[in-house]
Amino acid sequence: MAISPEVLEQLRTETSEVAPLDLSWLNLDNAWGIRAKPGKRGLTLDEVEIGPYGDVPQRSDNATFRPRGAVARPEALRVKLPYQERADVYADNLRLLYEEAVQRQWSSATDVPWETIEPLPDNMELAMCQLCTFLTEVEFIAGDTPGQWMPKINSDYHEVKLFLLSQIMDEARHLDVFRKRALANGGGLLSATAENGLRRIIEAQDFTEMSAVLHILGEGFVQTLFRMGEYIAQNEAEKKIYRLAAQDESRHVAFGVMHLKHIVEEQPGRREELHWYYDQAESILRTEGVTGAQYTTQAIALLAGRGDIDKGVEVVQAILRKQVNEYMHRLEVAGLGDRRDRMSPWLKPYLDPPAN
Amino acid sequence: MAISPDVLEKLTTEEDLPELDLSWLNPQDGHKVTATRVRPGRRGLTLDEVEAGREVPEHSINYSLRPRDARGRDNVPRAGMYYPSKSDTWSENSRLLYEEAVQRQWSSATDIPWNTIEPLPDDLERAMCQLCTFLTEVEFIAGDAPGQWLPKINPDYYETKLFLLTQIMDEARHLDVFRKRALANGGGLLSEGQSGPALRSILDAKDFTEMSAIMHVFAEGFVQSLFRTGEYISQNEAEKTIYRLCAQDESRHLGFGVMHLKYVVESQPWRREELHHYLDQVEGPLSLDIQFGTSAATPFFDEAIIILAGGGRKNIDVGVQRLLAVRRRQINEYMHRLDVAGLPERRDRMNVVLKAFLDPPAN
Amino acid sequence: MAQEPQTQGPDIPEDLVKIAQDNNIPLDLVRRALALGFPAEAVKQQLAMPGVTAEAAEQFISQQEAMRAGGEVVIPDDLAEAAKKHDWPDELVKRGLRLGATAEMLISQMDAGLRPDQAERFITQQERLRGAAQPGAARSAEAGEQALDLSWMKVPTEWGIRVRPGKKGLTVGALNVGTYGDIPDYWPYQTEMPRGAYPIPGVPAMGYTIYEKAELWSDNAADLYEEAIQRRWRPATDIPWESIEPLPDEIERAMCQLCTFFCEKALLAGDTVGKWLPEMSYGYHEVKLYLATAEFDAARHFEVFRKRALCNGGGMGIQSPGYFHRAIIDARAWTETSAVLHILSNSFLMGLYQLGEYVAHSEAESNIFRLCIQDTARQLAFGLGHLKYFLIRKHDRREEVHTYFNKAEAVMVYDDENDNVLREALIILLGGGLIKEQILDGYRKLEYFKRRWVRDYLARLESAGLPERRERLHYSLKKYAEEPVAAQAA
Amino acid sequence: MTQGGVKTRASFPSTEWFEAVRSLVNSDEQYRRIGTCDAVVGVKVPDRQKYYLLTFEAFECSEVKESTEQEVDNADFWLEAPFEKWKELITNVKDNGKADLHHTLNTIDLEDPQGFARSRDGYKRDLFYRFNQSFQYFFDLSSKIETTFPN
Repeated sequence: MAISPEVLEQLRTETSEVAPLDLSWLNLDNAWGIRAKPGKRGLTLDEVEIGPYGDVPQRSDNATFRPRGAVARPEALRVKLPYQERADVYADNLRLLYEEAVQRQWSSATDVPWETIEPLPDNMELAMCQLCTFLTEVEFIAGDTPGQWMPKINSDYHEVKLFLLSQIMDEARHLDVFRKRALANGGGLLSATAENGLRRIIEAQDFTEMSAVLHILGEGFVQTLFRMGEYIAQNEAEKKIYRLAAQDESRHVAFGVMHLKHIVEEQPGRREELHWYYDQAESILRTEGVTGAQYTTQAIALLAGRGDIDKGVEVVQAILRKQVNEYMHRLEVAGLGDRRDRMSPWLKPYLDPPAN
Repeated sequence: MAISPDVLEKLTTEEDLPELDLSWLNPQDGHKVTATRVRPGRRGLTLDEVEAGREVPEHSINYSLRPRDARGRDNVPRAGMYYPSKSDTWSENSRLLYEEAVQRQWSSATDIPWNTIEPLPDDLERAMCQLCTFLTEVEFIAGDAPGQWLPKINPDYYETKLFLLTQIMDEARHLDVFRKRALANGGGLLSEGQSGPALRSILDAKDFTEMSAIMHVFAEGFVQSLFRTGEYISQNEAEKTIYRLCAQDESRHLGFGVMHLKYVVESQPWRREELHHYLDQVEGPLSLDIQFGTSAATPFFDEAIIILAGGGRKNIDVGVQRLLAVRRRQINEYMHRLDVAGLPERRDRMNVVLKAFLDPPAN
Repeated sequence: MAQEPQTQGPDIPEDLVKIAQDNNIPLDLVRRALALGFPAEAVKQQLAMPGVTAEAAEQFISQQEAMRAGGEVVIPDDLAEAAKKHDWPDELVKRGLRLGATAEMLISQMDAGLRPDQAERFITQQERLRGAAQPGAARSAEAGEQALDLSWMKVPTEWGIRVRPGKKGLTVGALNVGTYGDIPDYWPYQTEMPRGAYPIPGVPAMGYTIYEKAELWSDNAADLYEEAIQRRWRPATDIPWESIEPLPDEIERAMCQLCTFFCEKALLAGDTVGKWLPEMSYGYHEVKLYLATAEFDAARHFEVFRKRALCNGGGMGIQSPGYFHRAIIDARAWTETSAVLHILSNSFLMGLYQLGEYVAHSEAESNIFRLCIQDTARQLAFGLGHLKYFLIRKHDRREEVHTYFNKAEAVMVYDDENDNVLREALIILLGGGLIKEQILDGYRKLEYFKRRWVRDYLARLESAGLPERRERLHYSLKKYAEEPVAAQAA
Repeated sequence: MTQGGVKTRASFPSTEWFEAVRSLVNSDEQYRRIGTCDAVVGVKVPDRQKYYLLTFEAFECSEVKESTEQEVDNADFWLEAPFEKWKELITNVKDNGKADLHHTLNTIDLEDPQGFARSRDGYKRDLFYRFNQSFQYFFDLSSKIETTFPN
């Protein structure tokens, strides 16, 4: 409901003795009268971003904190040097993923049945603790990296910011749950990792590079690992931890894939550049192993073989195969199917022939 | 003389010779190496001469270090994020100022007649040392700030990068010359200054134009006026030379700032209010005036100037008058520069505390 | 030269006499103004203002004299009226007048919107400065001095140290005497305070991140700084540009390609060091000073190679693949940055500059490359000095240093493999043309020079205390680490 | 022949020859303008068993002296070439007024697989690069000397 001009005029004149009011902002008529209605999932972003608010501009030189749809103030200070093209940071499933993230939060304190953890044989406990140490480190980087990129995301593309903020929360929970598991059963933190692969993620100088390496390659591999973790878990608590973490990780992977697709479609000239990011990241996996370190690989083998290391190594190979194939599949979805031929010789042997 | 054929032949054989591509010798744009050569002019071979007739693009989507006019490759990883518009960082005089800076470098070790410094009365020596301590700090910030911005300046507007690189060099020399002066005559560094908050506002800038307006136009403008005053109140030839040379360097920085502001005002007129807002901030809430009710710089600074300008602690009155004259000059010159940059309305919008020093406009 | 009879009071400077005469102001008035303590500058400015009359000046000075003598301040009618309109209390107006403000000035400030509370702050400050807080109090010089704080005069820093210029003038290194020579291993101040000054409370942190000497120090920094300044050069005028003659197309293009490569390297060095400068605390200003000269080097290198590329009909070539750039941009610690940029990257740049000098076609080119060799050698010296300092103090981080080199060498090799354009340009320059024999000759020379680059790189690392790098060198570079004789034997 | 007390005729290699260049350098304003130069530079003519040490300090060449090979090995770096090569270098400088493009110190250094400038210390060897213009100028000034070469 707009305020009547008479009322405004009255306010302006009558109150002038107290302090002159401007009130011109009450007459902003850019999108007055738009009413968002909650849908089946409540009042979600998809329901709210309608009318002019839903138009995500292709380009925007908004260097302020002005939210999309707000009226610009000429004197507003520039606060950053943000990306100016939507394609640079956007994906089409952002709103959905963000709402999903908000709905599916969980608590490592109360949602994990910690009481189901029983004492394990020493080598099994040590192996689980090594895996948890590694995963805690992984989550450190996964949490820090999106934070770095926040100031570079244009305020007009707030969906990206929201999604990244939800990811930071997710990663905080992950690092805390793995630390809890490491300390919950008489074990503790074990050996640190070489971290070259992790550093590759935080070194990215471009948002798409970061997303390609973190979301698709890094988190993709971790997501597979979580699913295998569920399989090799020794008790209900561990099963639940890996299940919940894998679910969170899937959202991050989904953003990465859809963002890459967005880039491949909207900025086709960048294909070669994207391949280089993968060339480099894959070559680091060669030296460090998919699980980040030999120690961790051995730990997984121990866990997967229930103490039988030979059997465990087979499972590790199966995990690798799964990781590489799922990785390739995701790249295909994003439109980078030619990666199959260019993949690092170290990963390629794990690749199944393409489905016809 | 030549490398001995034996040595070379030991290294490789003809079979090792790689397949050469050589496509780059014939750029697809059909550009031929022409006989049009650029010859040095009166000032040598300057950037203006080699860039004559070449276009500087208004916008540039460049995420790599590709220099302007070089052919791009499609597989280059992005190296950083740069300002995309010429207006964001450009100044019409940057080539000129850069060349000038290269020509007019000096050495604080050998270009200052240090031997002319004679022992001074304690109060004067201490005042000079306090002023030098303050100036050293000021130059610290002025050297750090441009560095922050370099990775954000688009290589397509390399002139601005070059200019900022000379400024970093200039500021290094300034901080070192003031440190040298402080230690050269039995004094030394005295108290840390109180200008921290004001200096930090320069580092806090989030936009290049904001930084330039605050640092080049506002702060360095004030410092330049101060250097000229320093020359006036110097006790010997060494100090006179120091202040003269520093003021000369500072004038270049100012010149860049004023012309950058002008370029923004002319090419992005919608940013006028934003620009005023930056100046509002430094003149107002961020300046110590408002925060503490003290002067535009700091009491220590003021007192040092008072003593130097008065010729000792017995002549406080004269010193105060001269300090006020300095301040007045600073404010009037600041306003004059904004006039040149195309922001004459600043006269009416200037923070009242500064405005008190403003002379009426010349007609 | 005053024509009026001398009355009591200070002498009037000649130029002031002239201004007074030009404006028909009696010299006696000027003398009275000077006697009141107004500096000649201020009087000059006042007299030069438009519309100044002898009557107004007389009125103003009489009032000031009356005030100094303890007399009451009278507010002129127009000022009183304006004060009423703008709610300025009389007492405040009087304080303003007592400070020497004219009625016109006060009225114009009132009209400009100076609020009484703002004016009061300003006036209080001025009063404090003048030591005139007590209205009408007769002031002695001591009273004026008491009005100042002067605590800065009493801080307990070194006093009595005189640094004298030596053979190289007054150098930064020479300043490190007495306590100024104590360069602590950890710098505790987050502010702009210069080393050796006395800290005061309340100064905000400036956001530096490097406070440990081992993370940035090099013993040669102060000397390199002065050396860089003494050995500075000017591309516009120090290069005999007119010696550059038209070259065959392929030579010109190859040279331009090399220039394009150097331009990128210069941009990279400038950006990278620029990014790190604000991270380094000021306890170690010698390092920052030196790096400022390296920044200036970067500017000159970009400039001189762009000029060379554009001055002879060629122009810019093709950009480089940029992979190796990233190894430098991505570095996340200064020691890593310096090791990769100053030692690895610059060793190879040095090799290219030497090669450029070797193939120079003119005095101009020969000079350009020689001057760049000097600048780059300083950067190498800094990098080696820092690495040495770091390794001695951080035994546990030796492996980490190797990790940085492992990565950077690998990316450099990858970049090199992908940059066929630069390789071909070098082959053409070394061979002198496109004929098959020339290409073969160029190729062989390039292989020859690569050995030298690798040899020098390893010799440098050895001098910095990393001799085992020879064994750990990237496998693609290792083949160049063998001496030609050994290669022949193999 | 003398000029300002400087012998302008000297044989190479000899202390007199280096002393003559040193005098020329120290009275040359252009040399000062190149900048400070601090290094102890050795000269080796192995096939004549001749060794020299040149000391550069600030804006001057402060000392030249004949020396032993052992001492020269401890210089910051040394320039080493057989007599014939030295002769070629100095003759070229004399003929052109300064080294031509193919006889600059750097070029000679590059062409010798062992290098013209050598050192036991990779850091100190870089002084050859750091002060390259000064050393080049030093040898270029020898064009003002009548150099004789003993057989």
